[in-house]
Amino acid sequence: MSVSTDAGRQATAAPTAPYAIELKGISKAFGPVQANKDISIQVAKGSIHGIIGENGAGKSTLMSILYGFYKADRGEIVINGRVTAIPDSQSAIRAGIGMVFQHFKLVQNFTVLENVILGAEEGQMLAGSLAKARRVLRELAEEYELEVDPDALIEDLSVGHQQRVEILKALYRQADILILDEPTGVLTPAEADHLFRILRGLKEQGKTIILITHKLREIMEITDTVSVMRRGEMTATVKTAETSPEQLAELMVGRKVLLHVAKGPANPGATVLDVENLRVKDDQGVERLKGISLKVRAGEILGIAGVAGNGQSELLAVLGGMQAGTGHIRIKGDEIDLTGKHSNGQTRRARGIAHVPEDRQHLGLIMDFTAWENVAFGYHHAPEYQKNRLFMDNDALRADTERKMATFDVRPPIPTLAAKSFSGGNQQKIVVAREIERNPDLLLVGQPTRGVDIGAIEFIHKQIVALRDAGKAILLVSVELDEIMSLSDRIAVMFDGRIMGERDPRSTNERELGLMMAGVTDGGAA
Amino acid sequence: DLGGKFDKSFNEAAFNGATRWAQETGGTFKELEMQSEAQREQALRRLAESGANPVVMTGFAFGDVLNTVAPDFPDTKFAIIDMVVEQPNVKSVVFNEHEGSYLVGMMAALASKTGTVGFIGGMDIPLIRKFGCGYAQGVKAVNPDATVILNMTGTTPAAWNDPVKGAELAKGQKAQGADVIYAAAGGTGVGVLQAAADEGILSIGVDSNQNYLHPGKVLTSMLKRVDNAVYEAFKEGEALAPGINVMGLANDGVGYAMDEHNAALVTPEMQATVDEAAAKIKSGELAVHDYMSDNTCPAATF
Amino acid sequence: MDYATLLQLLDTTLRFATPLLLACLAGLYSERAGVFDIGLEGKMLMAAMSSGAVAALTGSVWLGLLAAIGGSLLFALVHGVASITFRGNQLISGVALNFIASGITVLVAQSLFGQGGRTPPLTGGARSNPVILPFAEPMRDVPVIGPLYYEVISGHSPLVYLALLMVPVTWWVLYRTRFGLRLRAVGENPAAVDTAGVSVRGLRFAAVMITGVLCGVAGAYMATALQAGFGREMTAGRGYIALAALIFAKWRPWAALYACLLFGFFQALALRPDVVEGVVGVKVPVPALDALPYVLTVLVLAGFVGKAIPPRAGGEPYVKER
Amino acid sequence: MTKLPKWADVALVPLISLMLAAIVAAIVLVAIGHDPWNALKVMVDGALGSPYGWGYTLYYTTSFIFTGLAVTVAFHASLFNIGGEGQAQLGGLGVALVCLSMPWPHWTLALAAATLGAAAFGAAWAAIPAYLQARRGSHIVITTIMFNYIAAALLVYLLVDVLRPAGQMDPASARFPEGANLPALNEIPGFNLIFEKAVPANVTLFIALFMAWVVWAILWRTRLGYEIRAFGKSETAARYAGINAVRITMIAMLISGGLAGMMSINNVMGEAERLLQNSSEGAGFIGIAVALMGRNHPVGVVLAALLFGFLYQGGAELGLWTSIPIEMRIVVQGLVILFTGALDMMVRMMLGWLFSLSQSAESVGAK
Ligand SMILES: Nc1ncnc2c1ncn2[C@@H]1O[C@H](COP(=O)(O)OP(=O)(O)OP(=O)(O)O)[C@@H](O)[C@H]1O
Ligand SMILES: Nc1ncnc2c1ncn2[C@@H]1O[C@H](COP(=O)(O)OP(=O)(O)OP(=O)(O)O)[C@@H](O)[C@H]1O
Ligand SMILES: [Mg+2]
Ligand SMILES: [Mg+2]
Repeated sequence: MSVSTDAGRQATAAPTAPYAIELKGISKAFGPVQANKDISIQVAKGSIHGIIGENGAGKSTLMSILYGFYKADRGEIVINGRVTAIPDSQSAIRAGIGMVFQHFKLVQNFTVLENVILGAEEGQMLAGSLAKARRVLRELAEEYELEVDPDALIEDLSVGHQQRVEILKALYRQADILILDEPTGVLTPAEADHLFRILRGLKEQGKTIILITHKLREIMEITDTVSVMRRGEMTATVKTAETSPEQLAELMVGRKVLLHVAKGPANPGATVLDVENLRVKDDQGVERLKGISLKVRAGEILGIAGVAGNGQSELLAVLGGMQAGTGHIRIKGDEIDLTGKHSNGQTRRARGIAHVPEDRQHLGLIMDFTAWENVAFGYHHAPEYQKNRLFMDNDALRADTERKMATFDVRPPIPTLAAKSFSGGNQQKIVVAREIERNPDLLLVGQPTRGVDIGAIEFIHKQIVALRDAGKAILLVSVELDEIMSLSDRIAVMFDGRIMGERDPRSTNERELGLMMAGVTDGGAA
Repeated sequence: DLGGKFDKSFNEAAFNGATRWAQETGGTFKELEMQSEAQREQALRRLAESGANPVVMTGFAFGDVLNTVAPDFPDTKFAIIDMVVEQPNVKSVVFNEHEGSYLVGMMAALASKTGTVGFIGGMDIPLIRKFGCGYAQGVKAVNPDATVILNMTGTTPAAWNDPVKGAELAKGQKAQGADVIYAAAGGTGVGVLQAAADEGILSIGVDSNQNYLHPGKVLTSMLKRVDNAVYEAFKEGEALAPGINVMGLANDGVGYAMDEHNAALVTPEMQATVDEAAAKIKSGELAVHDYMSDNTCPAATF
Repeated sequence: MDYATLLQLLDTTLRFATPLLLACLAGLYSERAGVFDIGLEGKMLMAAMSSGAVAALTGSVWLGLLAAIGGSLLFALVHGVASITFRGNQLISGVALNFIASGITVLVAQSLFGQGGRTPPLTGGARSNPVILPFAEPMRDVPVIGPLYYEVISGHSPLVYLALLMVPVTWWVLYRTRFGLRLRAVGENPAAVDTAGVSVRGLRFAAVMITGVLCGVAGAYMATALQAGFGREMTAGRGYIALAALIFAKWRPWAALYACLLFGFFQALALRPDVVEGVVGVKVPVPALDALPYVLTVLVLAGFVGKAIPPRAGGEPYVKER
Repeated sequence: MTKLPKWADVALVPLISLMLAAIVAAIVLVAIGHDPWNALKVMVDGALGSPYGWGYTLYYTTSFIFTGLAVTVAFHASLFNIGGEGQAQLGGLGVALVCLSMPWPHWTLALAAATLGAAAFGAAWAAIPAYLQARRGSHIVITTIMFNYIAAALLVYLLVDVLRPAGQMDPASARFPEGANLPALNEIPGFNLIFEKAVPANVTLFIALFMAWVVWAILWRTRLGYEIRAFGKSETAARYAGINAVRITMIAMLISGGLAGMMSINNVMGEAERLLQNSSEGAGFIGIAVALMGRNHPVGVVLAALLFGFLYQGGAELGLWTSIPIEMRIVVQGLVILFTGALDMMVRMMLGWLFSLSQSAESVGAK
């Protein structure tokens, strides 16, 4: 089996059909972060090309460059054989490129029609454009099952329908290259299937489609070729027909030595966390958790696997007291409030729950605060940080911070440095140190090693296992399968706000989990 | 006062007095204009501080402040207009505005065709009611069943400098039939006179001679010789005699203005009638009621 | 209260509502485009001074109007540069410009005319004189509507009718033209406009400039029509009342008209406590009438009188992100 | 845009902004035909050239410290309190009611009570907008502006119809009893050696300085201050840490309003010794400039307040000794707010550009 960029070329090369898109040596850096490194791909006309990669791999950045939303530092773009400069979205549209962003770009209180014509109006007056759009939309609807009420307000539409509007926007601008960035991340399986029918229809009409996703199932289901990205680099491009989910997973995660955390067998004790029929609605009133029930016992790590956006974040938020919910949560047997003024981060911490949040930059740390101020974050009421009833004891705090920085090998070990001046990995170490050092009964951990280098990953994993061995309960949420596999004592897979099933890491494999994560239940779900 | 130096009226009169003195004697003077109530004390102290002597201030609002400042500068002489301040080094100058207002009131009644005349005061205080009351008495003296519409611009010093309000009040009074309007409102009066001119009715100026502002449209002006008072004060200089100084018709402290701008409006007969009354007042034969004496007015209700 | 008094009140109301309306519509453009502007007051003041000065110097009200627009545009430009180009704090920029205006107007007027920060009284062609609408005279004697037409509707400065005209115009521009669609979009979700290939900056600057023009007219009206000349602080907080009216009107043109008429009516009432007393029977302190618009606005903001939801992207400088 | 070193951000940015403001102001002066240099001399002489001048400069400084601190505290909770003016005037009402309530035996008692009254009334006036912001999401900037006007109207009513003693013409309260008069600097042993003549600066100055320390202590030494700053930096992170948004918003605004109100013990009790209309004279707004200029740090605020005290006394002197209108100081104030508050990004860009230039120059030199 060939794993090379050539594979991609042979797959689709034909004199009659030049590539719809060719990217040559694209590079893009955001300050210290190299989001794209010398990336080249070719996409044949009338094909569906998939791009997969971990969070932060650089997929969206690459596509944003293709759409003229960002400017590449280096590299050139070739559209239909012609070198095309794409300084802004306007020229991308002119080049026949349409994009459906990860986060929709719709005006909430506008009608579908208004959103569709925005920026593509004919003439100064609206009347004409609206009439035309209404007509065109009707045609498109018939052609590709893209039916939406043209006069509905966006805010009244379901996410799936909003996405259709985005697609319609592109088609209305006669796009023949369509980019979709994680389109199914927000869709229910049914909606996703509908989307794929639409995409196939478009493909038949000779449109070229680039599909960004995390979900292997989708890649296998509808792409012709697929490229894999890792840490800003394009690691491979293969024909879908010639590959397998396992191989793709491997390419995604990289052939790096599967971190083998030295960890003995767990000896679970009494139940610490007992969640029963937990439900959560978001601001839009959409149910994000649909009746979660799970138990975590002392001295064990329960790993929650799942594709981003299937309710893991909400689960952590509720357990951490950041979001209200309904149902029951018991800590060591006694009930805790899920709503009201007694349901917040402070009361949770008082109950011995520590929380390493998924997003260290926006939740776990105040980037403008110094390291020592951040070490008190959430624990600023802790008695050992108080000088007297009035004042905090900043000296004690700084001393404590130095100690923690030493034990967790934070570099540079300077308590007075602003959090934003530490590297991602070291920022994460600060958060982990703060939470683990509280020696909690239950530790909630979200994406503990996202965007963190290998050394730091290993260290953080060690700390988590150590805490387990100290007889504490740990709930680990991660989108990185190998992390789940290597750390967890039990694995629960979440999909669409539900627990799909539970597995023993020793008796399961990435493939089985991957299928469960994709919502493909196998009856055997616990 | 807050009306501002160029209110074409009260403060401008004072300013002119000072200028006249400066021109005649070649002396120099500093003038300070208040932007806000709270500044008065600083301004006063600063002038005294800078060795200015005498310090003349116009407007009752200085009264309270002067009471506290004067003792701190025993060697400095102060003169205050429109207010009585009993301090050894203060000369208080007050005017019999009711007498002057009485005369222009008569003039208004004589000129009015509708039998309705208006009065627009600045800030609603006894002093201004004193104007209005004298005016009303004058009107009634000529035409007992004439109606006098009385409006005040406001209750704060801002009322001295609100031409917009003045204009709207004038328009309102015209709508109610007034065809002569007397404005005793400092800078606000500018708006009144303007509106009256726009609406084609007559107006009466105050303090300074404002006839020239809209020639042929300002019936006359109630002269309040603030300029003389200031002039005198400066002239006396350091030797300023403390005490209360009342300026009325008798000593030409008040009066009404005749010039080429309103000659066409005032017939000799009208002038004769008014002058006759003036003479009576001087001789004490006719006493015009002073509102401030008992805060009541026989001819009008505020 | 008799009919004549009512007419007189309405007449005053219309005069007082005009500057509010112009400023309010001005703010509407800017804020609908997502640029908050509490600097309406300053722009009006600047415009009033410019028009007063130029009209006094040239004797032409129309040159005065141009000057007013110019002066106001200058401030609008600074606001645009600060809040659009340099993504500064729109509110602080507005506050700053209001202070600068309140000071600089006096400085300039004083240095030009030396009359304590006033411009000399305007007369004749230097003023925006009232126009008598057609049929006003003949209709005058028609009962009820005749006087209404003659006293209230007719006999105002052309700028009054311009202001009234601007309401349907604004509505039309906002809801019937391409520019309006994009304007509303950029105030709700600039990213949508950006990804549609339209310049967010361009749109916002255009909106801010329109705001400048309308504030200019408002100021010119103050100095050449409502009053005959400029006086220090002559706008007397009207810019803020207009802001209040804008919120009260929930950023909609027609509602803005009603809000401004209402607030203008309050101002007219404040002139006639006697009338108010006659109607309600008790003596209402004038300050209470003065405060009414502000109190109402707070109630609206608090959502007690229907919730006022500002344009979603309002106040935030636009930064590209996905 | 390169990242600036801390010292540049803290010290250089405000100084450059101030310079820009000064340059523009100078241009304005030249444009209206005055000599900026001479103007500056007049200001320096009048504000700093004599004990008398200092007496007024420090008097204004005192007021501005209070209002500057008020804005600062709100800013740290990312709340923009434009309502200082109204809160200060209400504070004045509090002072007046306390002072007039009884013939005070000694000024210390009166001062203590009046301070409480001022703070309470100021805080109360800030409480409503704060509540509306916290609970109903009403934009606090707009509501505080509205409350400034409502406060002004309320005071006119009270001064005209309620507090004005019979027979007095101007709208003001009665004079405060002797026992409520605060000692001015010229009446304080030690200081009276410098200030022989009566000056308005009074003991309140020391309260202001003390409050500056208190604010610093609250913000950087207490749990409350920690929560305020954390909330101001990131609301979402604050939620993660279990910080109650409503509580913080309320408390921060109450402190802010209280401080704004307390300025009234300086001007109402310490100087005018009666309540006048518009007693705060715009000091509430100057607080914005002072806070921006002082980088929202009490030390910076005190320095900036001194700067504006100088500006105000100097401006008054301009109005007195030159033909430059007193409004000049308002222009400068506006310019400072503009450059420090709205165009700060521009200043930073300029500086960042300069720094990158110098750096590249060095690296070139190194090779
Ligand atoms: N506007 C930006 N400013 C700074 N860094 C950025 C920006 N956008 C992306 N990055 C960084 O560039 C890298 C690639 O981000 P990108 O969003 O392209 O990854 P991705 O593959 O789309 O991730 P995901 O699967 O989560 O969407 C990440 O490290 C991200 O933090
Ligand atoms: N915003 C910032 N301000 C100042 N310095 C920064 C900033 N971001 C990163 N740095 C510094 O630049 C260096 C590289 O940052 P970066 O986050 O890319 O590190 P990294 O390679 O991702 O390391 P890690 O794997 O630990 O995250 C770090 O040492 C950090 O100290
Ligand atoms: Mg992405
Ligand atoms: Mg990193």
